[in-house]
Amino acid sequence: MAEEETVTATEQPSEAGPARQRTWLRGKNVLLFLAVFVFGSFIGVGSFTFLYANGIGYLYDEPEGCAQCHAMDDYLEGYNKGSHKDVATCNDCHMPHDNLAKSLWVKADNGFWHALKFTTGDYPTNIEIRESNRQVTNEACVYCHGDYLSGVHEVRAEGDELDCTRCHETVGHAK
Amino acid sequence: ERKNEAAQPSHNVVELTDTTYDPAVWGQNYPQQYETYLQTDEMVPTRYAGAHAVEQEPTEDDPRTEASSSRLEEDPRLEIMWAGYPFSVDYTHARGHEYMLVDQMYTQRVTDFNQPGTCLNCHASMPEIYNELGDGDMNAGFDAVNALSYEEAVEHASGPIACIDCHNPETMELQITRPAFINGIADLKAAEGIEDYDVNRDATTDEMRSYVCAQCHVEYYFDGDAGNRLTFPWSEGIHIDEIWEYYQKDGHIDFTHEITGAEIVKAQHPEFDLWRNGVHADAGVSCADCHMAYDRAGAQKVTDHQINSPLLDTNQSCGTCHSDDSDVLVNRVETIQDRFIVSRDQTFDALVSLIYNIEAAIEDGVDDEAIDLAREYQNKASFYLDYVYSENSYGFHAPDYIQSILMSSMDASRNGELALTGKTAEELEPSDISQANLERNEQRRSAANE
Amino acid sequence: ERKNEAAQPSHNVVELTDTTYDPAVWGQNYPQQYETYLQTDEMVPTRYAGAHAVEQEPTEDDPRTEASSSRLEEDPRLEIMWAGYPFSVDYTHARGHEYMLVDQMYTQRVTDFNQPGTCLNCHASMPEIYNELGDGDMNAGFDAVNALSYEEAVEHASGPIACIDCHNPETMELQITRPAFINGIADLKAAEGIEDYDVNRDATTDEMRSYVCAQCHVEYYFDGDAGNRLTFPWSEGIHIDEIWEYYQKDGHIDFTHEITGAEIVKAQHPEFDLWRNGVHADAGVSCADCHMAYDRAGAQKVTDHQINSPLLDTNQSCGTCHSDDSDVLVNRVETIQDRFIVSRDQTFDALVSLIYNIEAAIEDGVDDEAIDLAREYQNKASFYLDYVYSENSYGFHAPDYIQSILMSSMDASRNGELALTGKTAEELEPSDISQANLERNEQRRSAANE
Ligand code: HEC
Ligand code: HEC
Ligand code: HEC
Ligand code: HEC
Ligand code: HEC
Ligand code: HEC
Ligand code: HEC
Ligand code: HEC
Ligand code: HEC
Ligand code: HEC
Ligand code: HEC
Ligand code: HEC
Ligand code: HEC
Ligand code: HEC
Ligand SMILES: [Ca+2]
Ligand SMILES: [Ca+2]
Repeated sequence: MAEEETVTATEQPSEAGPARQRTWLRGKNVLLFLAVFVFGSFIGVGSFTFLYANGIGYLYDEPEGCAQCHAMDDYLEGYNKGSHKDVATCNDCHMPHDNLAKSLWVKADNGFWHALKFTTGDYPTNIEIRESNRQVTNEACVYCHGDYLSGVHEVRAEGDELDCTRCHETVGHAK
Repeated sequence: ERKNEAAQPSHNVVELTDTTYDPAVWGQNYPQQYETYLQTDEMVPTRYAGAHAVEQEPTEDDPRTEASSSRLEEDPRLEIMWAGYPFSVDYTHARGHEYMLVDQMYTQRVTDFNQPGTCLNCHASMPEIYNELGDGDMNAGFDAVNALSYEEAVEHASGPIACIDCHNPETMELQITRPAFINGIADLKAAEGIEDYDVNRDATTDEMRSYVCAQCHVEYYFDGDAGNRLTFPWSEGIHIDEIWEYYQKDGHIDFTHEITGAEIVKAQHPEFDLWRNGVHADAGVSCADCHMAYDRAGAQKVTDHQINSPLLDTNQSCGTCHSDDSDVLVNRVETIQDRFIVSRDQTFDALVSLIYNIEAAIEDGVDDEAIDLAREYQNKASFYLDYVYSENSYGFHAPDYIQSILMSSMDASRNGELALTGKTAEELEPSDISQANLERNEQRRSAANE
Repeated sequence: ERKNEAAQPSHNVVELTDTTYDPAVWGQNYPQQYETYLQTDEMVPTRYAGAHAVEQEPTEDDPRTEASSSRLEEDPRLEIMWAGYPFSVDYTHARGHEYMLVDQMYTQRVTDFNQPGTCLNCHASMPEIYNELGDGDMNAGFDAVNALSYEEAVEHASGPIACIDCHNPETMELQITRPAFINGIADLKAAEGIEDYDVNRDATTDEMRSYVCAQCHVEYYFDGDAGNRLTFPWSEGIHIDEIWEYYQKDGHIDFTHEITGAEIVKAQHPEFDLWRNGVHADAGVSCADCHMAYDRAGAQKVTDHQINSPLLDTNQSCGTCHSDDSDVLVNRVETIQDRFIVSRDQTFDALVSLIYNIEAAIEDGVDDEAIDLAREYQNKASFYLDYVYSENSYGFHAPDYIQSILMSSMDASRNGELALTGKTAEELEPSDISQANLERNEQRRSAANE
């Protein structure tokens, strides 16, 4: 795994995309782990769950890693029925692609909240994505499909990009 | 290895058989479902529905200290629509299943009037009663209950709907326990071209998720020629025009209107009937999807057996399909409901006007032919309005269909008024264009059914 | 830094400026959009809409060899509703944008009647004309066009809607080019509590995806006091009751009815107005989402500029949001449309009845007060019916809202008939309960707007 090439933020996904895209950020896993771990350690409960739930798995890109928490089961199930099962991992859609610091922060932030809420059970039956995370996902779509959409985006002002999920809400997770 | 297999409740504390009537016993195997089942006694109001608790002095006739709010007080026009019929005396908002038996026992519609045992079919756990009165034969038990007086029948009732009313005790699969629905759905399927439909054999579980409710949440009547047999008027189809056609052919009426002398058919809670004509049903969304949505109980998802208004928790009830915020969803429903209320009110004012104008015309000695024609229109206007008034979603289960039903009621009221001015039935028929369009629709509908 | 700059199709074959009026020139930069734009001349019918081509003998007055089918022949009741108004002479089904100018030039509503230049605002590419007549000042150009006769104005027209009517030539961003909409939407926003709204500055692109259409697909009138200025009646709000209130306050009328003498307001194609009250608008689904759905063109995603009925390719127009089969989707739309037709027909028959009964009452010498009251009801019934009749989705854009509008029309017809029997306006008012419910709704609506 580790020897596979890392796709950097400036590269385009290639034709052979799927296999390679799976591996983006792989090289930074150790760093990530540390960041999240340190963050989580400040909060006892969070880090307890983090370890209990095999926190290290959280940092890997295998979708099964996310679904160690039964809270994520439905989304893994939807993902497995969805159109991106073979071309993108959870992190491809739910982590920023543009810069490392931001992705560390998003990961730590999410990791922390997920763990805390999971432990306390204080989350809704149908999880609702936060606006900030939805933005991250929208940018992920554009990251991979930018070429295809360049003509469409060209006629829009900066910061007024298409909201992909308005029409493609179910690409990641079929219902 | 997944974490969620950890804490499965054990399902075999007790063995369940087809004579395990007591839900508390089932609750030992299925504590989560039982616990929420018991919560159907909670009363929480929404803008239009839910349940509004009203305290009351217990009397000998009615020992309840808390009842559901009165719909007659809320809208006294109902007393005019139903003048001469028990409903004009007592009619409350629906509340949870826990109350179904007591609310029936103590309604003035029962305490002040003679009712047949037929009433019980939808207000008590019936498998035990059918078994007992029919000696193990459900259909015989059904006939027997219908033949009793309400007072005799209710003696046999041990409580409201129980697990065994919806579940097969051996397999826990959903099952239909009410002959009226078994017959009704077979009639409906036959009208749609499917012969010999046996619901317990032929229905999918997804269909069952609505059918178990449709045993009770439907328009019905008591067939006097068949010993007050509980009957669903579906053999022409389940569109209101088809139900109306059924009653016209059958000649069934429920009461004679006190003010006008018109013969009236009463409609009751057609939740299933309306839902089935809506877009949710078309998309396969069942009653249980919204009213018994899965709840997360620790590591598990369980079906929420606290059946109530889905607006009390839209994340749970709608969120599986609609990712919108709760505010947005509630607002969407209330917009539909508010619009429904405006149209319903226009229709109702029209019916009330017709009723008083018929009364005046009788006093003024207008000729019988005109009066009789107006009365026929009153019956139609009343049934169509009642059909959506007594349905409990306030327009939500099928928004545009429900509006179109109100339109037909309004049209009948308008024609009734014109009949009083001397127009004949022929003059009041739909125009040729309208009739041609109706035929065109009919063709598409029957083509779609094939 | 964005990824999408990589493989741009070359967009700079020619430079576009604010005087590049000819779409063929734009087409050199954007061949795919241009090609589909030209295809708006195709005519394909759907069950109700689309476009039905009819061959005809060219005459001097009307050189077209092919026209769109007549709505008057399809439904002669229209001639009764509009008796005395040009629409009763010629009214066809809408067809593609390519025809907008010729269809206006050769309609008998223009060839047989005097029309103001105002008509042109929605039937030709206007930026060139405004520039020319206003010396570069759009608003001056607008006033100038409105002040001309149609014959004078049309001399300036070079063709139907072009790229520059919707796009800023420098940035290609969507832009509003019609003063009537700039004013109208500012009025509407003000009614909703937003002051100084400047649509070209304040709207998001997602909003623009509907606003560009709303420049034309709206209810409008010509303000006679302001030199026949094209005006959208939105300063009370965009619910039909608010539009009606606007016209009542303003006193605007379009014609005097030939049969009854009633003063009538005419409604025209309020697609935007109805859409805005529907669930799709509430969910942020724009006109372009359905009528200009994205298409694949080689390695690029492009907006389909062949604006037509979405039912011709539901997979493209509905499919990304609704995963259902095309059959299912078309059936869902047609179910809504068929229901609409039934209600529309009931309403229409009622209006026709009222018109002839007023005529008869005049002949019978019924007193003026009663006749005048009935005429007022006729105006309301006519406007509400016309509003949804002349809207072109046959009930789809907002199914239950549209039904509720028909209900108000029907209610007015019914009241008109009662007025003829001597009932006073007071006696015909909504009941106290209805009024209380209306106020309750009003409160929720205004709370939601805050
Ligand atoms: C420790 C258990 C756990 C793990 C591991 C986990 N999640 Fe979650 N996740 C949760 C819980 C609990 C929530 C609900 C949080 C809430 O509603 O506030 C959630 C919510 C989310 C949300 C939406 C919430 C938001 O704030 O926007 C996303 C997206 C998500 N998870 C993605 C992932 C991805 C991707 C992974 C793997 C990299 C993952 N999760 C791993 C428990 C977990
Ligand atoms: C192709 C992109 C894509 C992939 C891959 C993907 N997701 Fe998502 N995810 C989305 C989108 C888009 C949304 C927001 C949907 C919406 O707007 O409701 C979302 C939302 C979520 C949510 C919040 C629930 C909700 O509906 O708002 C969770 C939790 C989540 N994803 C978890 C995961 C997990 C776990 C995986 C991997 C098993 C995964 N996702 C893979 C695109 C993706
Ligand atoms: C890691 C890269 C990647 C990300 C992130 C990604 N996609 Fe894709 N997507 C692909 C690939 C690869 C395909 C299949 C090949 C193709 O058609 O380009 C695909 C296919 C699609 C398709 C066509 C198949 C279908 O489901 O109809 C759509 C639509 C789509 N993506 C939308 C999205 C949206 C919306 C998002 C964000 C929520 C997204 N994608 C995120 C790589 C990605
Ligand atoms: C207004 C609705 C809408 C929005 C917003 C939207 N799309 Fe699409 N998308 C469509 C439609 C419609 C198609 C199908 C076009 C076709 O092939 O006919 C499509 C197709 C696609 C495809 C697949 C093309 C193919 O045939 O393989 C991809 C990939 C895609 N969209 C990505 C995106 C991304 C990324 C975004 C956000 C930046 C986005 N879309 C926003 C409507 C939308
Ligand atoms: C798509 C969701 C949905 C489906 C499917 C659905 N309902 Fe409802 N139902 C609602 C909503 C929303 C209300 C309005 C609740 C309110 O106003 O508080 C409602 C109201 C009701 C009420 C009145 C509730 C009360 O609090 O008094 C009953 C009874 C009911 N539904 C029964 C049924 C039955 C039986 C079925 C199936 C035949 C069904 N519903 C299908 C959403 C649904
Ligand atoms: C086909 C099933 C069915 C039959 C038969 C039936 N009910 Fe009900 N009943 C219901 C349902 C479903 C509700 C809840 C919905 C509602 O309140 O409209 C209800 C509600 C009620 C309520 C509470 C609300 C109200 O109407 O005041 C009373 C009291 C009641 N029924 C009495 C009776 C009586 C008396 C009879 C016999 C004359 C009867 N029921 C027959 C199904 C039935
Ligand atoms: C009004 C009908 C009704 C009644 C009464 C009822 N149930 Fe259910 N029950 C359902 C429906 C509907 C489902 C969903 C079945 C499915 O989709 O497979 C269900 C599912 C279940 C399940 C399967 C697990 C789950 O949570 O989905 C169990 C166990 C269960 N019920 C137990 C009970 C028990 C115990 C009682 C009595 C205390 C009871 N039920 C009363 C309708 C009912
Ligand atoms: C045996 C008959 C019967 C069956 C089966 C039945 N109901 Fe009911 N239901 C009733 C009666 C009777 C009431 C009214 C009780 C009262 O008001 O006392 C009621 C009330 C309700 C209410 C109002 C609850 C409230 O809090 O206001 C809802 C919602 C409802 N039922 C939905 C359903 C659904 C969904 C199903 C199927 C899963 C179902 N019912 C099955 C008879 C039944
Ligand atoms: C199991 C899926 C599912 C559930 C649960 C569900 N819906 Fe829907 N809803 C749909 C589908 C499918 C449609 C039809 C349009 C479409 O295809 O998106 C729809 C349409 C609608 C519409 C527009 C149509 C109409 O009838 O007005 C509204 C409003 C709506 N839903 C609200 C709700 C609310 C409120 C709830 C919860 C009480 C709910 N839905 C529960 C799937 C669902
Ligand atoms: C959710 C999809 C959707 C949206 C959004 C939508 N429409 Fe439509 N529209 C339709 C459908 C479906 C029809 C019916 C077409 C038919 O019957 O062939 C239609 C019909 C029409 C027609 C008549 C077409 C014809 O063939 O004569 C016009 C004009 C129109 N729409 C304009 C608009 C405008 C302007 C907007 C925005 C203000 C809009 N539509 C928004 C789906 C939509
Ligand atoms: C506010 C914009 C607007 C104005 C002003 C306008 N139209 Fe139109 N017109 C439209 C739209 C949009 C359609 C297509 C929808 C339809 O046919 O209902 C249309 C359709 C037509 C058609 C083809 C269908 C039909 O009605 O027979 C004719 C002819 C026509 N207009 C003539 C005129 C004339 C003459 C005037 C001036 C008296 C005029 N228009 C003013 C927007 C406008
Ligand atoms: C400049 C005025 C104007 C604008 C802007 C405009 N339209 Fe039209 N539209 C018309 C007229 C006029 C017609 C009727 C042409 C005729 O019948 O000759 C028409 C016809 C149509 C039709 C019927 C096509 C058919 O094949 O039957 C549709 C659909 C439509 N418009 C949708 C839209 C949408 C969507 C937009 C915005 C993206 C839009 N229009 C913008 C004036 C306009
Ligand atoms: C009736 C209005 C209208 C007219 C006329 C029109 N467009 Fe568009 N155009 C749109 C809309 C709406 C979009 C989508 C914009 C968005 O969402 O960013 C669009 C998008 C575009 C785009 C961006 C790429 C894409 O395909 O989405 C180009 C390029 C374009 N149009 C070129 C043209 C050209 C060239 C013409 C004339 C031949 C033209 N347009 C005429 C409404 C129009
Ligand atoms: C950009 C997304 C989108 C597009 C495109 C779209 N819809 Fe919808 N549609 C929705 C949403 C959102 C709802 C509201 C219910 C919900 O949340 O699912 C809805 C509701 C509906 C409903 C039920 C509500 C009603 O008004 O009756 C029907 C029917 C429907 N759509 C049909 C269509 C058809 C047909 C098309 C294409 C002509 C279409 N839709 C295009 C998103 C869309
Ligand atoms: Ca009945
Ligand atoms: Ca007008």
